[in-house]
Amino acid sequence: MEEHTRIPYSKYLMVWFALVLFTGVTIMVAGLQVGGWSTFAAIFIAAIKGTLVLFYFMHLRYESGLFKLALTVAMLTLAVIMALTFADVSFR
Amino acid sequence: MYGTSSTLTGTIDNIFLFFLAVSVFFLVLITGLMIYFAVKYRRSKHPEAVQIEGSVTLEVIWTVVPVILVIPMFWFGFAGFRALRDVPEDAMVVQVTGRMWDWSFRYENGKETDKLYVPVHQAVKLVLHSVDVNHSFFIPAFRVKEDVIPGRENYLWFKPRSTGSANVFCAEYCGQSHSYMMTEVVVLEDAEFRVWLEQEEAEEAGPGAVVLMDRVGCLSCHSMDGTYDTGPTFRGLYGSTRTVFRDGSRREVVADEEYLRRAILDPHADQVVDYPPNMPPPVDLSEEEVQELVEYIKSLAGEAGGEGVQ
Amino acid sequence: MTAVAIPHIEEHHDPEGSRFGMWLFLLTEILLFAGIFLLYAVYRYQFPEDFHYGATTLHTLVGAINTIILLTSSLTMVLSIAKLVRGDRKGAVVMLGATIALGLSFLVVKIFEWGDKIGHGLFPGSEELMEHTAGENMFYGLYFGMTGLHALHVIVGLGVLAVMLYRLARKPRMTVRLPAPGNVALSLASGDGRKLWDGTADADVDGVEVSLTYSKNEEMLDKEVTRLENAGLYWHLVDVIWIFLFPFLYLIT
Amino acid sequence: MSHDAPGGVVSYLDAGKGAGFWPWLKSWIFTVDHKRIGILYLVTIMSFFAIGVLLGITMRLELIAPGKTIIGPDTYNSLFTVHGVIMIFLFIIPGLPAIFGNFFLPIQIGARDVFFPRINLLSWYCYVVGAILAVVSLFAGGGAPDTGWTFYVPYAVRTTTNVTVAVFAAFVLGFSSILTGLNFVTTVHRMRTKGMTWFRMPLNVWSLYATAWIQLLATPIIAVTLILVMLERMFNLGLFDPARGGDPILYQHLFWIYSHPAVYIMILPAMGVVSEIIPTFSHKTIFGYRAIAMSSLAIAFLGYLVWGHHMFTSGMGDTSRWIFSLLTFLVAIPSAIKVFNWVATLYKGSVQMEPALLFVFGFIFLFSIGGLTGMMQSALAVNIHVHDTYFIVGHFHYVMFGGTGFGLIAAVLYWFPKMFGRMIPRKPLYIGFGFMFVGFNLLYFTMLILGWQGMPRRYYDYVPEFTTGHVIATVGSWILVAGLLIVAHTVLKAVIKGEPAPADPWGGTTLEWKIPSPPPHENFVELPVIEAGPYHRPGGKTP
Ligand code: HEA
Ligand code: HEA
Ligand code: HEC
Ligand code: CUA
Ligand SMILES: [Cu+2]
Repeated sequence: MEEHTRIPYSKYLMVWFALVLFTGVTIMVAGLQVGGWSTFAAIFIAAIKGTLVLFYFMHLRYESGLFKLALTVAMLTLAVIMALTFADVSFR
Repeated sequence: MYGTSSTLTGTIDNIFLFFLAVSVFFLVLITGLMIYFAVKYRRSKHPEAVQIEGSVTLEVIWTVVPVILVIPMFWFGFAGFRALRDVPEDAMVVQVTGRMWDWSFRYENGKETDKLYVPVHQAVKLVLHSVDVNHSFFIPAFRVKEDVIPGRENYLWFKPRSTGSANVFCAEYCGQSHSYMMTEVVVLEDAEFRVWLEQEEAEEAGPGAVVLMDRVGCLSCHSMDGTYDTGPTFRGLYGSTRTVFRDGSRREVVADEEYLRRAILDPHADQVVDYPPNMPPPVDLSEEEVQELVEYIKSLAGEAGGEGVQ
Repeated sequence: MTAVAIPHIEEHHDPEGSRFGMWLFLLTEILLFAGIFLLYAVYRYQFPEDFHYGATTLHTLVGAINTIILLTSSLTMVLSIAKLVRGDRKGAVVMLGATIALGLSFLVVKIFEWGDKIGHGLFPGSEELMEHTAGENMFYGLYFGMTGLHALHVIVGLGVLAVMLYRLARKPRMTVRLPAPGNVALSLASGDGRKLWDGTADADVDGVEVSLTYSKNEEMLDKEVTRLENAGLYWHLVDVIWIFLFPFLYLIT
Repeated sequence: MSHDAPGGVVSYLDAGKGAGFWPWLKSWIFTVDHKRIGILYLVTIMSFFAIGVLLGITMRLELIAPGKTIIGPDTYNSLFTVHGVIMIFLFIIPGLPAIFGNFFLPIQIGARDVFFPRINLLSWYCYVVGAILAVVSLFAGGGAPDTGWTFYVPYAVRTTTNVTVAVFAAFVLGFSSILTGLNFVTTVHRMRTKGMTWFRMPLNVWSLYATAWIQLLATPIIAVTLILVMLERMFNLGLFDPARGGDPILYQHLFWIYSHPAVYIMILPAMGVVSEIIPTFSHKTIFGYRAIAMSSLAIAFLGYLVWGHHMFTSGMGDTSRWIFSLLTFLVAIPSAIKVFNWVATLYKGSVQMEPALLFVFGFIFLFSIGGLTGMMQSALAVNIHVHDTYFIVGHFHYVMFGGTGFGLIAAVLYWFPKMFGRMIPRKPLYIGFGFMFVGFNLLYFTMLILGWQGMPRRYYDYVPEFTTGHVIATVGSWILVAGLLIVAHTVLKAVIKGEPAPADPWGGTTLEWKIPSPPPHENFVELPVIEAGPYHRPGGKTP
C-alpha cells in the first residue's frame, strides 16, 4: 500500500494533545474578558486548531499542491463573500 | 406616455441614451463584421482558410479599449445615482406605508390619503414603510424606485417639473394582487396643494367607517357586497357560524362582537379555513376606531348568510 | 440482432484522484456553512451585546466536553485508518467502533443541551423568546440553526462510518446458486487449475448453493483504505466545523 | 437498425440491445456510461423544457389584453414562478454541462469515461428526484408556489402555497449540479490522455472546467439559503423575520451570491460550444486560443464579485451599490474578449453556413443585445428605473434564451451526427431559424421597450397604455414557437430517418471527430496521444 501515507501514531497523539490544550486555552482567554481582543483570540485559536486537523488528521500536508490550491480558492471565496456583504452591512 | 416629469427624468434619459449609443455602435460593428466575413470568405469563394493563430496587439486593444470605455459608463451611472440619493435640505417629507396591496401617504400635518399629492417644483422625500412583505415604490415618470422592506426605512426623493398626474406601481412581487397595488401621484400648483393639504378629507364620500376601512386598507382584501376576494366578505359575516383554526385545531365559532374584535386586533388567532394567513395586524387603530369598524361590520349582517366556504 | 454484453468499464484505481474528488466535496460543505456563518457575522455585528449575553446563557462546560469528544473521535478515526494502512484490520475495526461511539455520545450531550434550552422556553418562535430583544432572537435562531445543521452532518457522518464498519468487520462472503437436477458431483479447483477438493451430494437435489468466505487481498484492502480515508475526511471536516462553532456560540463575549 | 462501426466495434447506443425490453431499459437507467447518461439528461431536460415553454406561452396569452383573459391572478403568479423555476433549475443550469458536457468532455480529453461514473449516475437520479418534487409542488397541498423563482422572504415564508416542496426540489437539483461539477473538475485534472496538456484542451473543455468550479463554489450557498427558508417555514427559525430583528435583505444577499454566479453557469458552456463550432465551420484554427481560455476563468472569478447588482433598489447601503456597479462593469470585459475573438476567427476563413453556424450567429447577435442591456442595468442611475420591469425580463431572455438557448440548439445540430450517427436535413432548419429569430426579437425587444416605459414585471394585469406592446410580444411568441416546432420536428425525425453520418461530417479537428459515429462503448479502442493544439490544421504553425 505505497499510495497511502504512513504517519507514526505518536504524531497523531501529539496533535490531539495540542488540540485539547488549545481548547483549554481558548476557554481561559474567553474567561479573561479582554474585550475586543477576545473575539480575535478565539478566531485565531480556532484557526490554528482547524489547520492542525486539516494538515495532520486530514493529511493535507502530505497532499500535492493542487489540494492546497483548491482549499485556498474556497477560502478566498469565503473571504470575498464576507467582505462584499460587509460592504453593505457596515455602511448602511 | 407620462403625465408629468421630474427634474431628474431628463438626466437619466440622457445617461440611458449614451449607453444606447455605445451599445448600438458595438452591436452594429460586431454583427456587421460577422456577416461581412461570412459572406466574403464563404467556402465557395474562399475554399482555403488562412490559419491565423491570434495577435497579441489585437488582444491588448480589445481588452484595454473596453476597460477604458467602461469607466465613464460607470461614472455616468454613478453621477446620476448620486443625484437620485442626495435629498435637498428643503424637501417635504411624506411617510409612505405599503401593505398588501395598497399604499397610504401621511403628510407632516397628519393628513392621510391613498393618492400622493405633491406641489410642483418642490422636492419631496418619501420615507417608505412596509407592514407585511417587500414592496417597491415605483414612479416611472420620475425614474425613481426604491424597495419597501418591513423593518427598514428606505427613502427616495424627486422634484416634479410640471403639474399633472402619473402612475405609481408596486414593483416588487408581493402576492396575489401585486399588479393591482397601484395609485397615482398628482402634482398640483403650490397654492392648490396648500389648500388641499388643509382640507378635511371631504372628497372621500361615504359613511365614516367606509372611509376608515379604505384608509387602513381593509378594503383591498375584504368586500362589502359578498364577492369573493383575498379575505372573507364582511357582508352577512356578523352572527354567522365560521369554521376556523384556533391553536391548530379546527372548530366552529359564531362571529359575535368579541370574535370580530379579535379578528381585527389579532388576525391570526382565528384562522378562517380556506383563506391564507396573510391579514396584517392593524396599524395604529385607536380603540374608538376598532369599535367603529366592528359596529359597521355588524350593520352588514343579515343581508346574506355569509358567502360560506369557497 | 444478438445480445451483446456491455463490457465492464475498466476500473481505474487512482486513490489520489478519489481523494481529490472528496476534497472538492468537502469544500462545498465548507461553503455551505459559510452561508450561515455569514448570517452569524452580520447579526453579531448588529447586535454585539445580545450575542454576548446569549453566549453566557450557554453552558461552556457542556460545549467544552463536546469539543473534547469530537476531537478525540477525530483521533480514533485517524488511528483507524493508520491501522488499516498497516494491515491491521481488527485494530481498524476497534478504532472505528470507538469513533462511532464518541460520535453518538456527542449527539446525546447535544440532545440534553437542546432539551434544556427548549425546557426553558428558549427556542425559535417561542412565546418566551418573543419577549426578549431582537438580538437574542437572532442568537437563538442561529444557535439552533447552526448546531442543528452541524448535528445533521454528524448523523450523516455516523451513517457513513457505520457502513465502513460493516464493510471492514464482515468476512467477505460470496454465494452462488447453481441449478442442477439429480445427483451432483462437486469439485473444487484453484484458479490455476490445481484440484483442491472433490465430493458428491446425496440423491435428489434441484441445485446447489456454494458459499465462499475469503480474506481480502492486497488490492481489495487498498480500495478499502481509500474508502475509509474518504469517510475519515468527512468526519474530520465535521470536527473542523465544530472547532469554529464552539467559540462562536459559547465563548465569544 | 444497427450502428456497427467499422472494425466490428459496437456503438454505445447498441450495446445491451436485443435482450428484451427490461434488460434494455435497465441497460439505460443503470448505466454508468457517460454518453448514455448524457442521453438520459437530454431526454429528461428537454421534456421539462417543453413544459416550461408551454407555461411561457400561457403567460403570454394571458397578457395579450388587460384584465382577465384566460386565467386568474393566483394561477398567473404560479405560472411565472414555475416557468422560472423549471427554466432555471431544470433546464438551463443542467442543460449544456449535463447533456453535452457529459457526452463530450471525456471524449474531448481522450478519456474513456468521467472520473466517478457512478456518482455521475447518482447525479442524474438527483435531477430526476428534484424534477419529480418540482412537479409534486404544483399539485400537492396548498397549490403551486407563487413567489417568483427568487423566493424572496418574507413573502416566501408567509404564503400558504407549496413553497417548501419547491424549495426542497431546488435543493436536490443543487446537489445534482454539485456532483456534476465535482466529477468534471476531477476528470479534467486526472484523466487527460497522454500529450493533452492544459493548453491543448478544446475550449469547450475549458468552459466546462470553469463552469464546474462555479458549480462547486456557488451552489452550496444556495443550498444553505434554501435550507434556511425551509427551516423558517417549518420551525419558525426567525432569522429573516423582520418582526424579530431578522433582515430580509440578507436573504437577498445569500440568494444572489449563488444566483449571479449561476448565470455564468448558464452561459459559459454555451460560449464553449460557440468556440468549437466557429473554427470547425470556417476550417480555421481559433483566433486567440489562450485569451478565450483565460477569459472563461476570468468570468468565473469576476462573476463572484457582482451579485449586488440585483439589489440596487433594495435599500442596500449606498457605498456597496457603487462598489457592485463598478465591479459589474468589469465582468463584461472577458465576455467582450470572447465575442471579438470569435468574430476575428471568421476573418480569412473558409466559411460554410451550416445550420449550426447560423444558430451561432444568432447567439452572437442576441447575446450581444442581452449583454449590452446588462451593461445598461449595471449603471446605477439606469438600474433604479428599469429594475423589476420588463426591461430586466427582456435582458435575461436575450442572454438566457438568445444566448444559452440558441447555443444549445447549435450544440444539438453540431453534435447530433456524432451522438446518433445520423444527419439532419438542412433546409427546414434554415426556415425554423428564420421564424425563431424574427419571433424572438418581436417578443423580447418589445419587452425591453415596455420595461423602459415602466411596465413592472410579475404583473398579472396592466394599465391600458401597455396594451400595444403586449400584443406585439404575444404575437412574437407564436412565431417563435412555430420556429421551435419546425426545428424540433426536424431534429426528432432525423433520430429515426436521418441519413447515416460519417465519422467526421464537418471536418472538425477535436477528438470526438476521430472516433466512429456514434462512438463505441468506452470511446477509444486505444487511447490517443496528442501532439498538437485542438484546432490545429495543416498550414497552421506547429504547436
Ligand atoms: C445567462 C444568463 C445571464 C448572463 C450571461 C448575464 C450577463 C450579464 N448580466 Fe444579467 N441577468 C440574468 C441572466 C444573465 N445575465 C438574469 C436571469 C437576471 C434577472 C434575475 C431576476 O431578477 O429574476 C439578470 C439580471 C441582471 C441585472 C439586475 C437587474 C435588476 O434586477 O435590476 C444586472 C445589473 O447589472 C445584470 C447585468 C448583467 C451584465 C453586466 C452581464 C454581463 O456578463 C454581460 C457581458 C456581455 C456583453 C457586454 C456583450 C458582449 C460584448 C460586446 C458586444 C462588446 C462590447 C462591450 C463592451 C464595450 C463592454 N443582469
Ligand atoms: C432559459 C430560460 C427561459 C426560457 C427559454 C424562457 C422562455 C420563455 N419565456 Fe421566460 N422567464 C425565465 C426564463 C426563461 N423563459 C425566467 C427565469 C423568468 C423569471 C420568472 C420570475 O419572475 O420568477 C421568466 C419570466 C418570463 C416572463 C415574465 C413574467 C412576469 O414577469 O410577469 C414572460 C412573459 O411573457 C416570459 C415569457 C417566456 C416565453 C413566451 C418563453 C418561451 O415559451 C418562448 C418559446 C420558446 C422557444 C421557442 C424555445 C426555443 C427552443 C429551444 C431553446 C430548444 C430547441 C431544441 C431542440 C429542437 C432540440 N418569461
Ligand atoms: C392582506 C389582506 C387583508 C387586509 C389588508 C385585511 N384583511 Fe381581514 N382578513 C384577511 C384574510 C385572508 C382573512 C381570513 C383569514 C384569517 O382569519 O386570518 C381575514 C379575516 C378577517 C376577519 C374575520 C372574517 C371571518 O370571515 O371570520 C375580519 C373581521 C377582518 N379580517 C377584518 C379586517 C379589518 C377590519 C381590516 C382592516 C383594518 C382587515 N381585515 C384588513 C385579509 C386581510
Ligand atoms: Cu406590493 Cu407588489
Ligand atoms: Cu447578475
